[in-house]
Amino acid sequence: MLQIKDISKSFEKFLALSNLSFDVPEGKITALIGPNGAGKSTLFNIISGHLRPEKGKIVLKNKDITGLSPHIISSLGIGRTFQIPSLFPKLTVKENIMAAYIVRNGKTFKFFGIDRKSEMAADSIIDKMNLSEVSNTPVTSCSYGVGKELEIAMAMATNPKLLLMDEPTAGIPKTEVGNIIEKIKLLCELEHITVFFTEHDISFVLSIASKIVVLNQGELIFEGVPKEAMESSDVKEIYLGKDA
Amino acid sequence: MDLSIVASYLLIGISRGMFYFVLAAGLTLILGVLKIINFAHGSLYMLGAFFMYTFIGIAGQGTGAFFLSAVMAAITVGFISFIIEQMLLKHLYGKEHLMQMLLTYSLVLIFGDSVEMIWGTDYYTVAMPKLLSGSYHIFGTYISKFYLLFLISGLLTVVLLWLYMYKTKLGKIARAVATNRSMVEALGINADATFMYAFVIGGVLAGLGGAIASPAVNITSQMGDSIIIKVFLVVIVGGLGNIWGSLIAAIIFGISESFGVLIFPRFEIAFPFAIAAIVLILKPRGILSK
Amino acid sequence: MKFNRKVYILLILIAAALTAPLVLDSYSILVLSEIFVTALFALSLNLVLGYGGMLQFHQAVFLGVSAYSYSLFVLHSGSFIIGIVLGPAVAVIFGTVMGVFLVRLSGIYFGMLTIALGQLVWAVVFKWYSFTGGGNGIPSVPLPGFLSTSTERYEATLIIFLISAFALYKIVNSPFGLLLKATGQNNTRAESISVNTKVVRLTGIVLSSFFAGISGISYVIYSQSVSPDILYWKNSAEILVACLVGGIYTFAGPIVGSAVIILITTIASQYMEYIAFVLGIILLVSVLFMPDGIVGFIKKRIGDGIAANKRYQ
Amino acid sequence: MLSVKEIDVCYGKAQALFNVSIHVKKEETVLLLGRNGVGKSTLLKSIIGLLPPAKGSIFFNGQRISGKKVYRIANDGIAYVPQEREIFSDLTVEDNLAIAEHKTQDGRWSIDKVYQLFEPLKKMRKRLGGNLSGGEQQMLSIGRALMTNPTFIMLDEPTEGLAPLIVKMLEEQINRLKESGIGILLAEQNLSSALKIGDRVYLMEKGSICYESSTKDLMKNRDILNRYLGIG
Repeated sequence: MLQIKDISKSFEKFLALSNLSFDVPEGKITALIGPNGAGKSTLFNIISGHLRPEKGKIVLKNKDITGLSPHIISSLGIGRTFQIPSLFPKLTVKENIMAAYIVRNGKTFKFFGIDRKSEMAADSIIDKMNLSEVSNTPVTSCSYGVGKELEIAMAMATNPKLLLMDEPTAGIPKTEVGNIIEKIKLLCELEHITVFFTEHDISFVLSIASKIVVLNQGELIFEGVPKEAMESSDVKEIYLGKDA
Repeated sequence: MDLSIVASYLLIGISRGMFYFVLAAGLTLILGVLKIINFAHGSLYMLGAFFMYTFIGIAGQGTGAFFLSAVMAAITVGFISFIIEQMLLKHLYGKEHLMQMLLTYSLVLIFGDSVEMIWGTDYYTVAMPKLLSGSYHIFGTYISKFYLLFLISGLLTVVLLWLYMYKTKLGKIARAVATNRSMVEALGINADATFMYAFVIGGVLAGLGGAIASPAVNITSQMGDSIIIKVFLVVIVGGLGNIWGSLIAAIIFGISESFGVLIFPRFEIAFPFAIAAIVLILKPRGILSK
Repeated sequence: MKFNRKVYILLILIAAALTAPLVLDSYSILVLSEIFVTALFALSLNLVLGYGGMLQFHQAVFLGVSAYSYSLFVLHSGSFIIGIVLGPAVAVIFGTVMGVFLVRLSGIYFGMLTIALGQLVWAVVFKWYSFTGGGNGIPSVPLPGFLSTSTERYEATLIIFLISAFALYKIVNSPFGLLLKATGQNNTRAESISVNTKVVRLTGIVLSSFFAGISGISYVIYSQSVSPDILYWKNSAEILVACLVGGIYTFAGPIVGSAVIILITTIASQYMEYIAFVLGIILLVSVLFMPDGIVGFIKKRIGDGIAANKRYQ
Repeated sequence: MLSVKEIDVCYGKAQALFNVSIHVKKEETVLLLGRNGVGKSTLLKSIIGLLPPAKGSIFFNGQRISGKKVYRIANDGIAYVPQEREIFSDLTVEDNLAIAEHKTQDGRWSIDKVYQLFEPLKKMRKRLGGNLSGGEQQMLSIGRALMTNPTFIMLDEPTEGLAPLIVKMLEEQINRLKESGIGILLAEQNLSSALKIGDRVYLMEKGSICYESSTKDLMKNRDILNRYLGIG
């Protein structure tokens, strides 16, 4: 699905990513983990077109997408959710979702009237995601948890083939994590969306991912199935230190 | 073109640029440290000129009286800035930029009319002090001595500001606040106090600008309106909050205006705007940006 | 039912405005005209300011070039209709050319470039004596025959305002309007749902300049003269103030803001000459106590009231 | 010396800490352990006042400090070395130290003393903070915090991303600080270096404290080590 080929990126003198290569397999859930500063966000920003790599290629289904602008990459089928919900704060929950549909339906330059198709599509997603109670509430007045779910709903609305999720459970209480897991599984299994996500919560990663990629200081130190990751001494070392 | 004419226009341009710098330095200091776009800077400049007029009325026409009045005018405007900061701006730190900007714009309106209430609607002028009247014969042409005042005030501002920013603890703190306010506070330093100093210093410079310009302009309640926009653009062309960038931009503006008079006299006033537009299109973060 | 009541109130207001010349004296009619011209001008700005999230500080340029284009054209050729079309068309050309450069910037840099471009246009108009009349402007601009009485001119400004406001209302609530708001609130996010934000912002600027151009025609009908002052940055600043005092996050805000400012300054001017002072105090108070503007403030009050009532029930 | 009582902390609407309580006794070195993202940095920021708690309170030397302004808390004797170091990049090394200087009656720290502790800094006193390497920035950040003459210092992952040689040097210097009698709260995910100097340990997971013991007891408890810090 997505191939990361030999990507390098540095900020001034600091090398954020060096010669990074791996694949994200189609139709599965892949996790990207690593300590702070490992380069996870940098990699996401490169894939989504918000940053340019110095070296290397990003290939989506045999198409080189390196260096394309964010809105084009998005229209090629790469959706994205943000760690801290990044929404349209003054619009309602429904309007947030509708915005994504309007672009998809090619109604960007419809200056009069409304787009019924988008409205209906938004309503159906709101139903699926159990958000109907807050449908007409402006996002500023919604809880953080709703924001996180809306992130996923909006990503669904763009109809992505591949969804990049930046820490989908960060900042929400443990009790709500299960809810988010369910929704991500729903995305992958029912909507056939490939999911590639970063996460701190290892137990969550193990319960959901079928492939794990571990970064440390910009370098790939592990790539494989979760079970092997648990046993890898390299992985243990960055989390536990040499002596442990 | 005669080389001596070019040289003399260059000198005039630099002097004008130095005058713009006196105003721009205060504005960029406030922008850099407080992150506030202060529309009222032009009003403070105007107040400086009016106080100059009043103080000279008291102190008399001598050269000494002229400089004493200028210093007094600058201090008075500094005091008014102190009151503005303590009574109004203080409550808007951390709020939307648009709101802060709007508050300073409301002061433009209030000061404009307040000045008319106090001084009336007449045009005032301040006589040129003896020391500065007349001309020097340089490069085969005559240059008004008055430009020397601009040049010296500008240089003085450069030196004093440099001393403040780089040699005093307060100035160093101000530079630190400009880049990372919360870390400054985490070191036990009250950043609000730094804001107050920066705003007052900015005010003093605006007042000084008004005072030294007073012999060369008609003193009216609108005199700040056109200059504030030009000074804004100097600040932005120099790069937000970059004092040395402002110095370079101010000199570029001064020179472009003085040569504008020479080359294309009718549209001389358009030159700084055109330069600012070009710089913003090519290098939006200012001429010194990478 | 509530929606219907709103429409009725609106219809009554419109009917009252249309028949106002029958009961009001000519001075009041002139003041009302000024309100309609200013309100349309403010609405045009708010499309980019409130909805598009762009700090456009040079709105007066579009009003000005439109008013000048009309005036200069009818003075030289005499065709009113072409003049009326030409005004907004020239405004759109200015909007498009400036917009192409502007959409590459954001925030304060955007704002500063608008100031530079705006002042550049002003300086040219101000100094080009042979073409624009320079600082004097054009003291008397001919109008078509059907706009010869003050009542006719009043009705014209009113109708232009109503049609334009209706169109703007539709645009704000259209699919495009939604994307413009989205882009204004979170540009990065808009990109990540495939919005070409630069094109959306540019379209917003062009539409805004078009309606500002229409308000320029309206302005000439109201004042029958043009001067470089109408392009000066202070005129742009004042319309920005009108939007903010009324509230930029509501459609009615700029209309209410313009009306309040014009009414208060008009009334104040009968007792004192310090209008700017009064305006400054209004602005100061609204910044400190009504940061969401008059309409935003009232809406919030009503909203709180409803919430409070619900709690007691 | 420091006691944090049942605090909740939020970033806007996101809750980052849930009912957290810790305490640090005089002259004690306490470790705050856990993987990244569990809320260690948030807790330190909350103590210094950058993120005031939404619920609960924080006491320092018996005095309530939660709700006070950041600079007042710092003036009470708490120093903070943030994870990102947050060096003033436009200021020289020496100026970074100079502006932090806070003279107290028994003030022990001066610019020269900091140079003694971190010798490499002296050579680059005129260099801009922004032009330092990661390790040098870390030394400067600690040195700058010491210039406030604190009685208690909080360090957020001081060895993160540094070369082993520099890590070793920093460990030595932190040990020297500990010997000088200053209270230390050290947030770490690198266990091997932290366990050498800590007296007591708090373990964090998803915004809460999940384990508390002496350092020795933790070392014996492989189960806890693996569950909260390991990968399995």
